[in-house]
Amino acid sequence: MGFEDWAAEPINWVFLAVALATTVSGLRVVTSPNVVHAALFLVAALAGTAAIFLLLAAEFLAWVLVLVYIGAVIVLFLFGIMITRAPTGRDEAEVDHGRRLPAVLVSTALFILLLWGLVSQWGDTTLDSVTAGTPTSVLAEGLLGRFVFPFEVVGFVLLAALVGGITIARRDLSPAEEKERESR
Amino acid sequence: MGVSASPHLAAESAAAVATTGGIFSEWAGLMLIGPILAFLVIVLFGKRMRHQGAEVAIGAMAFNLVWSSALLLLNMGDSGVLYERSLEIASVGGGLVFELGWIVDGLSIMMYWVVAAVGLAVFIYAHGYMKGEVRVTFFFAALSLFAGSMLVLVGSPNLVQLIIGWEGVGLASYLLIGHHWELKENSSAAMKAFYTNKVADVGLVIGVIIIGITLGSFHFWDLASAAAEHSAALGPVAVAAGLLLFFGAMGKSAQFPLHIWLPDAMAGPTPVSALMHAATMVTAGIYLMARTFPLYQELATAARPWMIAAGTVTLFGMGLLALVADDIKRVLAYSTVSQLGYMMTAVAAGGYTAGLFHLFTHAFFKALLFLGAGSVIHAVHSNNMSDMGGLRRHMPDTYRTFVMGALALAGVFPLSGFWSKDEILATLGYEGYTVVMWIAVAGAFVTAFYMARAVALTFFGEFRGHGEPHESPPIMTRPLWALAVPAVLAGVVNIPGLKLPWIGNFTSWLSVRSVPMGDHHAEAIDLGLAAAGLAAAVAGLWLGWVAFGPPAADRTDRDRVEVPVLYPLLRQKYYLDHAALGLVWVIRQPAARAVNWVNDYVIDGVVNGVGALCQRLAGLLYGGVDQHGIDGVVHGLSWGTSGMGGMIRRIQSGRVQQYAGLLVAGLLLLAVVVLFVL
Amino acid sequence: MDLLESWALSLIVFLPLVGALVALAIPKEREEAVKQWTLLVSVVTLILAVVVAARFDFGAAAGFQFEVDVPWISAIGANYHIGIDGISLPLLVLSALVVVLCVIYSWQHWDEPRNPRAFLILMMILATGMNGTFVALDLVLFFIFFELVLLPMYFMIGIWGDRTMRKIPGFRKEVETRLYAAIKFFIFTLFGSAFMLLGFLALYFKSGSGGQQSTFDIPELIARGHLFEGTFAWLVFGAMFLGFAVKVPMWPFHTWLPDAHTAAPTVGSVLLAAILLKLGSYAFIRIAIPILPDTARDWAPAIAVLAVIGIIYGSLACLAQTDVKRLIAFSSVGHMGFVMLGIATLTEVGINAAIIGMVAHGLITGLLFFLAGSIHHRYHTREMSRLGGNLKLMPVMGGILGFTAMASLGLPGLAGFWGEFMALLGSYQPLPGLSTSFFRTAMVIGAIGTVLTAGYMLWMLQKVNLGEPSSEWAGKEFQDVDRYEMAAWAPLIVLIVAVGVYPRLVLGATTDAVVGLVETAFRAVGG
Amino acid sequence: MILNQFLILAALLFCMGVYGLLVRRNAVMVLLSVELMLAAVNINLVALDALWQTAEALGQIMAVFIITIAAAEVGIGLAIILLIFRNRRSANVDELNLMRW
Repeated sequence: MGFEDWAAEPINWVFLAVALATTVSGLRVVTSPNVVHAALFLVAALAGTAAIFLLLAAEFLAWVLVLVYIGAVIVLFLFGIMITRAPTGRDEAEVDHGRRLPAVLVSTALFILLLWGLVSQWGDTTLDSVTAGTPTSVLAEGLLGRFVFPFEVVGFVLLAALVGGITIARRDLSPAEEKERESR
Repeated sequence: MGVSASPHLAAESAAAVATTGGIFSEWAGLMLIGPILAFLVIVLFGKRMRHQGAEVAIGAMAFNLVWSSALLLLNMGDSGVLYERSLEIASVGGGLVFELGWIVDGLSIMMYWVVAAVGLAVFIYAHGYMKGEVRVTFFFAALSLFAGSMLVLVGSPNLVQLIIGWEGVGLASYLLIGHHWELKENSSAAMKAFYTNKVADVGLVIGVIIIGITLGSFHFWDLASAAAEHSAALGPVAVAAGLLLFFGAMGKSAQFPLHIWLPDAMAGPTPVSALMHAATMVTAGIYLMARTFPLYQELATAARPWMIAAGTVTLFGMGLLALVADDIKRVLAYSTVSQLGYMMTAVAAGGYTAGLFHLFTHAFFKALLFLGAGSVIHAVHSNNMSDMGGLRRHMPDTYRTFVMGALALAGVFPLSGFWSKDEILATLGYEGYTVVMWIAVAGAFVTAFYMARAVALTFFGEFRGHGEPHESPPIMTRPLWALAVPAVLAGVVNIPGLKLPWIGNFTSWLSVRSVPMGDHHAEAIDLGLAAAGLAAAVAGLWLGWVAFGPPAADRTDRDRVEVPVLYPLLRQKYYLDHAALGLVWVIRQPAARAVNWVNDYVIDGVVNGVGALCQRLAGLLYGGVDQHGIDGVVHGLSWGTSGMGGMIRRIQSGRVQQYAGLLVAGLLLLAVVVLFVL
Repeated sequence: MDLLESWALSLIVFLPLVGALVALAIPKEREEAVKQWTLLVSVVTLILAVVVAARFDFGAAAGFQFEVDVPWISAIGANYHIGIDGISLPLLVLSALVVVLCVIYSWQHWDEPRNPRAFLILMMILATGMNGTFVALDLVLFFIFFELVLLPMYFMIGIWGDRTMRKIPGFRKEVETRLYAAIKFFIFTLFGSAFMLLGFLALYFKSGSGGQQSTFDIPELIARGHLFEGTFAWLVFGAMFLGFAVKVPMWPFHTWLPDAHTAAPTVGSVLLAAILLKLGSYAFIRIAIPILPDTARDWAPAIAVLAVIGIIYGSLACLAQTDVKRLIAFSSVGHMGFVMLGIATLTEVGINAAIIGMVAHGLITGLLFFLAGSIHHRYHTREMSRLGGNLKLMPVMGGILGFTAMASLGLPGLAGFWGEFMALLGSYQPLPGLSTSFFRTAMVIGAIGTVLTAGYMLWMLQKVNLGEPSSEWAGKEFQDVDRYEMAAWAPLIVLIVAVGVYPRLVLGATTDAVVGLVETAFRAVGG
Repeated sequence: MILNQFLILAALLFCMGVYGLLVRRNAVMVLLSVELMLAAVNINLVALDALWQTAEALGQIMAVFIITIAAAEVGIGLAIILLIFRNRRSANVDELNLMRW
């Protein structure tokens, strides 16, 4: 499949746009000095991911991503940012530490390696038959059928995280503080 | 000297009818277990007993005396007892089996009886001697263990059990010599005894291993028959095995130069010395040589000259040391060493009966002498003869019995020592070791000389110590008299050519063996040799009396004949202690320290160095990659110089991101290696 | 009782782990409850082990009994294959016993920072690892259990260990002894087991070369021994050697041992000495030698040399120590040298010697470390120059110390003797094909080592037990051996005597198995 | 559409996430980077699922699991950050060396 053929498919242009947006947002997530901005860029990146899912005809998953991530997780993040008074200014020294070069090197190298691997493994394998979306019922049957046990386990993990989160983050008052609160 | 015309093995033809000994043999193991059991009982419950456990120990010994007397009686006369019983305690593969058991034959019956008889006398004596001492309970426990281990040793039908008893004896001697361990010199003496023996045990153990593997059996009787048949397997290693066993025996039986522990062992309470010198410890080596006699007689003949050499040096050289000692117990100790030299020489020269007979008589008079010395020490509260003198009047019982013992030891006719020493001289002459024989005669002279000196300095002249010495209580003097009887009379049982009715003689007691072995014993007295021996003894006594008897005994500078080179040499005990201490020092100090240094600085140095190197490498890598960070340079420098702690801190920096970075980098590296290199 | 046949071993292995999990649920403050629970669990484990021993068919000790073999990770052909034979039975019982004694001992003896629950949980995990190693018949399973013991011990040393600062030669800064020791122990062992794992994997892959399914199964690998030969086998043996030798430890991989022992809390040292060291030598007997017998023959002289060096070196190093516990730790190097010398002979007698030596060393050195711990507990020092007159201050403890020291120096009639004696016995006549004169030299040097052993033990006794108590202690009241100590030590004392007098207690189980092992390995294949 | 366009996008996002993980000081931002990486993984899963068209949509089910776990992780992570912040008045990772012993 040459570039001509590829460019002939309109859906690919859609992909290109979405991918570009996602990449830029992702880049800003890791470079923005402002935590709030970073979080919002993550929203964008995730939205882009959801769009990609749509392109791949995984509608259910796309909506899950939007609802769970953009709806819930990001809100959680914003809470965290507010409570911990994360830096929201423009001072880059605040958010990154100086050792940026090794990180760049490492991640670039990783990317090159991955790229090499992907190209040599998949070449130009096409994804032609992506037309009909996956019915949600298939996922439902999978989750409650064959994967019901992991499903329950994950549910348990969520519960544990819930309880754990509360336990960890709850402030244990010292006896003195306790008394003070009672007297108030 | 009545030279037997019969060849070596002819002695066996006289062997009487062997019986199994019935119930006494079948349960003879009780004698081995009894004292050990007594040891356990005393350790666990002794403190609560009326006599602090002494009654248990004495009871076990009395039982043994009765039982072994029964066996002895059965063995007398024309019928000998022969019985063996082994219980397997482990099979270890390769056809080898470890067993425990007991053996009943002439040799072991004699030893059972000697241990029981001397042991009982000493135990009873000790009950009086130790009154008011510290740790009496433990003392009797250890005494029981001492006797018990010796019985395990002499009752052993195989070499492995022999080792068990052998080292058990060593352990008990360690406990007893160091009885007053509050003083460092006592505990050091105990250590020295145990340690010297342990050195010798290396020989024993290796010898046993060689025999055991070669024969596929540890049984003495298998060894004896293999030797008698001139076994082709055993032949090539026989000399090595024989010499190694002899090396082990040198430790226990205090042969030159491994005798150094014995005089120091006088640090123990006197009853211990008596037991050790008479019955339970130093005789073990002689017993071992006798038990493995066929090996030396038939196969390891090349080992015999060496053994005779060691024995001869011991019998003469160690006797000389007794001349200059001031401590009465040391005089006796050196005399023991010298007498052991006689026994060893005799056995090595082929005089199986002669050596054992001397062991037999020596057990009585040496126990007697030690107990007498203990009685004296008890009275004057000093070991040194310079604090004694004139005790003849204060301690008549002790005096009389001591003199009997001294005369017996000196070999004066017709006391027991005369007969046994004469038999040794006769054997040496018969076997052709004429030079050795004359050295032994000279040794007899020396023996008589130092005994005369000891008696004169202790019992004659004026009392030089402090206080008013008293005769010991009856509980101590009665054992003296009890021992004096055999010390005087024991010679009767083996007068050459005389075979008593009912009793037979010592030779016939020992003649029942499963395997015939060559052994010479005289059929009649060689008057010339006997006269020479007696003359030497009398001359020694006379000279000793002249030099040290009254009035000379009262002079303070007793050792006025200080032969220039010889005297210091003797006073310093041939400098052997210095040599041994030097060797120990080399092991303890430079060698041990060097090893420790190697451990801490070389091996660990490599380990720590690798650690530091990794850390430095990590520092370099990280610092090199990280060109912007100041941290990198600063820390890189500090990594290079800080210690192990620094290294740990570096790698375990706790910085999650550093971990993650290294993780990813490592992953990358791995991927590259897997993809491109492999 | 088929149920017992199939479940007993699994229970012995996993009961402690379950116990540990349950103990997690007990609140930390309820120390007594935690202690009682762990005691219960460990006693039940011991009873199970004894029941297994009682039902063990000693007539068929050469084969595996109580065997369970079910698929586990089918993708790599790893099975849950466990079973015991005469070789592992004594060690399994020993391991179960020592854990019980450690629980009893630790009832009253807690090192800072206390926290009995955490400590006992670690101990239970350790028990699972140790018991598991002795029953595993699958290399993956073996490896997991072998490594499982590492972690609890690391924490035991690192958390409850000796807090004094120590100067490490070659480094400028002082470090806390426990940290240094724990990390050294960990790194050393991990280093070794990395090689060991490589060896296992190599065996796995090579085992498929005969056209069969690759396998981790130990008996199966033994049967396929002919597949491993030449340089491959040599390298694999070398890799496994590194892994096992570090654990034993053999000279020169031993330096973690004195540090770890000295720094570890008492119970940690006891477990380390009594059981953990045995894992390495056991692995030689169970894995390295039967699977690669011909290579073992090539390696035997090297092992013997290192063993003999270890004997002499350990004894000499002991003489230079000032710390009682460190001295005992170094003595382990020497004693394990005898064990390895026995193994190196590749004969029935030698391997038997190694097993009884392992058991005896477990009993004796375990007891010695208990004593060193109690001495430290009383005097708050282990410097021999400061101690002295212990026998006067605490007669019972002094007596037990004397007894144990005697056992340790190999006094005949006590357990320690047989291992040494039989190791020497074996090396007088090693496996045909090995150099006799070489091994005889080793035997003589080893025998000299026994003398040195006696030397440092007597010296230690003189320093610690004998003499008048120094002014520092004289007149002070010391609690002599208490109930818990007595309860923990009495079984060891009884066993030391029992094994010494009647070695068949151990050898009765092992001899057939060892004979079978040597027969299969060297008579059938090597000729 | 070719498969690789999705996979390469995912790789790109993943590497960005790695970069963020390594350079960010603030713990919250580190968590954001982790989320980015997870999203990248999800893309991979869905893309490969589209390729293989498994009957049970295995890839998508895995993605569901990952999203769930990620949510749990964020919850716990933020809780920890909160706690640390409360104790240390800072949520900067490089000031945390609690994990060191």
